[in-house]
Amino acid sequence: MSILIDKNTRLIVQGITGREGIFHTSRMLAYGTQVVAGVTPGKGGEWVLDGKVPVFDTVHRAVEITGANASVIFVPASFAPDAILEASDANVPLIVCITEGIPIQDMMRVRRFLDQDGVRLVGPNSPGLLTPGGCKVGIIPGHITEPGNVGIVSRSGTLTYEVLYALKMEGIGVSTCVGIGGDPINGTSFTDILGMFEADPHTEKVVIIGEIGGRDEEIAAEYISERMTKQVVAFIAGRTAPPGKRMGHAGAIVEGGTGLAVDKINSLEAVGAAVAEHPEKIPDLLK
Amino acid sequence: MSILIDKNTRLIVQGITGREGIFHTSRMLAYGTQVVAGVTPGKGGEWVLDGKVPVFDTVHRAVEITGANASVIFVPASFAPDAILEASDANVPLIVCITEGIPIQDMMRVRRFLDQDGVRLVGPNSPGLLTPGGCKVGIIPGHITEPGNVGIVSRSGTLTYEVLYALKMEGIGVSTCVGIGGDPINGTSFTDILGMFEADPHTEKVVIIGEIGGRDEEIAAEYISERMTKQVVAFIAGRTAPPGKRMGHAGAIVEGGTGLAVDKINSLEAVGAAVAEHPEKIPDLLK
Amino acid sequence: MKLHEYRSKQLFSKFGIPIPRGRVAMTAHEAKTIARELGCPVVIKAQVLVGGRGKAGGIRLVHTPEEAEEAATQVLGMQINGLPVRKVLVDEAAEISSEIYLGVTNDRAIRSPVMMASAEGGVDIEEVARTHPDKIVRTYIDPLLGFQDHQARYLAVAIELARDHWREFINIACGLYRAYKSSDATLAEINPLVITGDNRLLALDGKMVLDDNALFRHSDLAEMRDIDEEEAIEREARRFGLSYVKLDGSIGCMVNGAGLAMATMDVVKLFGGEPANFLDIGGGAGADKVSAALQLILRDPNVKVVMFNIFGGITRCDEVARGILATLEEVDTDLPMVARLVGTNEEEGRRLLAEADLVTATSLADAAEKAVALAGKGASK
Amino acid sequence: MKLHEYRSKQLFSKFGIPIPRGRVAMTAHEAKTIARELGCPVVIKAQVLVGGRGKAGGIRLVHTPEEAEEAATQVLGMQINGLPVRKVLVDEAAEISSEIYLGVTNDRAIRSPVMMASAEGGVDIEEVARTHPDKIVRTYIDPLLGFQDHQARYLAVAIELARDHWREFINIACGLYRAYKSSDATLAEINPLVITGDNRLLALDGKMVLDDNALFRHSDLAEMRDIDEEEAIEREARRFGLSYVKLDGSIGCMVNGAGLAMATMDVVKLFGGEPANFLDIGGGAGADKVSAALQLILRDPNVKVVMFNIFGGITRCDEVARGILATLEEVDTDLPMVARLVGTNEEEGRRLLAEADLVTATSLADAAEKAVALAGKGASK
Repeated sequence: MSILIDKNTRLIVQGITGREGIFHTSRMLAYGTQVVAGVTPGKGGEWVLDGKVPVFDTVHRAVEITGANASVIFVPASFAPDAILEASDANVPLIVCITEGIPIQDMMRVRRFLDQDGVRLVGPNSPGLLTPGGCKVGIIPGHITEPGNVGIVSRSGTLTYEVLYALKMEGIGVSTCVGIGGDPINGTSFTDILGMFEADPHTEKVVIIGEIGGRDEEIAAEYISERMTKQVVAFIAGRTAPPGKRMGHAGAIVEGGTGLAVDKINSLEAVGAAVAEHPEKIPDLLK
Repeated sequence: MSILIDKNTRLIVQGITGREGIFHTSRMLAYGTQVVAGVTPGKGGEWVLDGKVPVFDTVHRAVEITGANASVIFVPASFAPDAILEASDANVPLIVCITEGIPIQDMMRVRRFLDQDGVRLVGPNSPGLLTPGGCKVGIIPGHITEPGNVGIVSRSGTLTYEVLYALKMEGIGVSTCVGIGGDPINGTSFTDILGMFEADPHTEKVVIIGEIGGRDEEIAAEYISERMTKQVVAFIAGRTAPPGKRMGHAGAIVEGGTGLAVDKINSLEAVGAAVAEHPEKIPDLLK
Repeated sequence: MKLHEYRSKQLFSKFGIPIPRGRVAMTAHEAKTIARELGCPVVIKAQVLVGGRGKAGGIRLVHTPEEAEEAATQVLGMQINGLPVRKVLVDEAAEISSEIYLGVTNDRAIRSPVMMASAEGGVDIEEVARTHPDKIVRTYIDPLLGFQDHQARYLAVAIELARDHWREFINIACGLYRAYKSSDATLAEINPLVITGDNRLLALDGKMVLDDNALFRHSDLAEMRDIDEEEAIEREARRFGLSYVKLDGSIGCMVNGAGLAMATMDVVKLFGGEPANFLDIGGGAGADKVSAALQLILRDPNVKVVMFNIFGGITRCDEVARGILATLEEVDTDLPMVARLVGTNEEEGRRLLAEADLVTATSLADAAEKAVALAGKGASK
Repeated sequence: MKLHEYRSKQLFSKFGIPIPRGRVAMTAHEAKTIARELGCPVVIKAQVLVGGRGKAGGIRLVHTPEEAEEAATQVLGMQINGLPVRKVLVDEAAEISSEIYLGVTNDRAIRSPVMMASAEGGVDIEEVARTHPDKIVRTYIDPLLGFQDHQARYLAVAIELARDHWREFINIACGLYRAYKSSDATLAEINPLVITGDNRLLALDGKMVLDDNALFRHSDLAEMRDIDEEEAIEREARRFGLSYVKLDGSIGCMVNGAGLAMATMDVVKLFGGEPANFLDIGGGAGADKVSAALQLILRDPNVKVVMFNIFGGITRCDEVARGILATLEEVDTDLPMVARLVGTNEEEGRRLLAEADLVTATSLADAAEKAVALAGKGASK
């Protein structure tokens, strides 16, 4: 009924004692997620949330003691690359990074390293994942969606909630919602998730939520054309955005004319994926 | 009749216009190796050895024009890591590095990079490879061995020649001889080559030539015990070497009591590999 | 964050890249003094963070210190693409025999830095990229391994650079990569890299863009931010960690998340309105930040209505509500406001706002429709 | 190349690792002056590139400048494991509450650097490694990515370091890795890293070994080579790029290649002889180098016979022959010589040597047998 996370996910929270870490841990617990440990260097041995969750100094120790199989990261941007690498070093197979604002060169190095390492990173700058009724990893509000058969994958954060909420209003449920994050370099792409949804017997339709910049939506369109048998519906944010600030000649040369909403919409429509004109129209397209 | 190189090998020589490069290129050509190009930055467009071999400025260009599928490197140690990376970047599937004296941290980085890249590096500090009667890549003298069914793999340079010569004196021929190089960090290990010999229908017996230091021979012994069906004979140099200079506590802790000739000999004998007491006794053990 | 030409070139110089002798002047008199010191001819170059300086007349070749003063007087009085010129760079003039392009930037599709070179450098490089893409050669850089000498040689060969310049070119390319890496740049570009009349390579113009997210570890570079050139309102936004872009419409938008902010603008337009701004308050904004954001919106005289679209996740609706209420207590405004708050702590947020005189909306479409209606005819297409 | 304790610590200090205040003295008087400047108590530490200084009495704690002078006089007169003490380090004394071990070196099996730490640092660390290997914790470092903060935290947790020292420890571990990396070290070690009486971390002793192959890019470090401590003959060997180790036997060996040189020694011993040296002339040695090598062998008064075992590959037999002939013309010697030359250009080599009065051999065993016989009873076991 889901991809990546489910009732068996045993989660640790890196940065659990921070303001966001503790708040969202309580939300994840309330949703029913098995948060088995937190990690904050220097606070090992403490317990948080009325003794519900033990805190460890390192991910290694947390994994060793609790058998965790996923981690969610809430640490500040300057420490987040180290936190990702620490989780990878402790062989955590799924790492979800909520932190935004990580320097791009750091992420290029981290991503290159993880490519060799076989772990899956979702994010950074991701709202996390949600398998309604099963498991919530990250910050997606739990009550705005219900279990169902639509898979969601999005580069955006809050725009994703908007879509989940619109689906719920129309009685449409979700298998898993994955926020891959809006940063230029991230761990998981649209096509990675499309492949998982295609393989998941409980997902029948898929929604892609994209935005201007990069070529991920165009690459996803190619993938849809070549590999997807399930219905795909999309929304692309930024149709009316003014042209972004230029990155000098090199940026223009590398990106060429790519990144515009209209190109993404055309690519997706060309392969049969209906594109909604605003997010609250997605439910209509799924019917 | 061989592993890694044969009559179809199309070789480029990096550093062809240097003293060693040109000398050994002429030897390789004389042996019948298809040396299709040389590379020396700044000398592209020239021809060497009476117009037999064209010189290019980059490996990319040499591969593009000649369809080379192997490279041998004769450039000085300070430029050799770059030369290896250049060959890898040009997708040369077999890179043989003769150069000795490459800084160890450089080689750790290069090796780590190549691990992701799928190319095979033999060496550095390797005498190269020789498939008698078929192809010579590197500096192993061609006339000291004949075609046959014994595979040779060695960490040493000249000691290898000694063994080839001793075999020839006794009328024993060789399928392929591979010098993996004596440096602490190299591209190809004993076990890599043992696996190829085990799979090669024209190799019936294998000779390992090891020396003191490291644990490669012990690891090879494990491999022999688990995977090899063919007869393996060995020689280990350094039985009488005085204990080497110590590398501080850390070296002692990392290496432990390992690296002694006696341990290597015991490991090999324990898995049924006869160990010769001097190199010229190897032929007796193969009979 | 963009660096001025002179800052970029100073940084390049630290990494062994040859640049013309030169200095920056804030006044025409200074420019004259510098011209005298350097010896003429010199070039007077407007230092503004926009393109098109040359076409706007912001670059002048002069032959005497007096001419330098005169040219600097003119250039320092100019506005280029709306930006006033406050500094000129006075560089010794170089005789140019040919122009090369050399730049390094991030390729997000490949997830690596890429170094690019072309024998046809100069102001028309983007035109070259469009019409003769084969004349721009690229080499991708492994972000862990870094730029290698052989990659510089590959570029030198590919752009058919004369052999006697290879050594210089390799040093320049390696220096450019180190400048890019050590300053967490997203772009480091030399255009043109010229071959001079006396056959040397020289970085005549330079541009660097730094990763704003990495400035925390480059305090020396962060100090170079040219606040003169930022609109006061955008500077204020940055100070509060807000992402704000002023637009020409009448509907002030406050949204959390860039994607949702763009989608909100899209929907406003779809319903016939015009957004007054893009404003993303980011994730987890507290009441202070929300208050700062609202005050920014209210400062824009074109704004006829304010629309809040908050979908709480890491941001909590109650914090947003508190920020709005605090601002309304401080600031005297009659503007109508439409609020849509959903998600984390939405009940508490709505409860707090119930006291204030705000129009509430349930859906994004609903909010946009109401806002457009309230903006009335002011929000014409 | 090993660095002295004081050089290692100076280098560590550049990377932010706290070290005791201290200076090096070449004379006892200097030691007294330094002791007075630092304030007593101080520690007088022999600077020699061998272990076992402490047990040999080369480290003394003193309480007055006069005592410092006296102790320095004694230590500067010592020989430790055969090496004369020419310098002492005068360090402020630290009160030690516990001793940590911290070191980084290369693990050739893993092909990566490894950082190791133990709560049980001090002189017995190797004993700890043998008897309680679990008390030494390791973390492997990706050579492309480098050492990461989380790895330092892992070590701090694993050695049960008190939490208030973590920040210092992480800085020290990161600094140690940078010292190791930036100087192309094969070892960088702090032992002990002490927790002082006033609860600070302090690198009390340090050791670095540099990669000789990388010294070409570290001319500053290469200058630190302590030539006093090398035997003159080994220094000479290094100058010619020869690898020479003096031994106690009577059969001088010149071989090309380390493996073959070791095998040659093995065979000499197998036939009842004792090698006078290990000497590898390396690959591609020219006549000059061969000549230098032969002269080195001939300088050893114990040598009764010289044995050449050259198997040409990159080395050419004719060059070796030329080197031998050139030396024999210059140097007056009656010693018998056995030559075995096989491989690249062997015909030419043999032709050249035919004129000289050398015993020739066809196989290694043949050469060893002949050499042992010629060395006669002098080559007893």
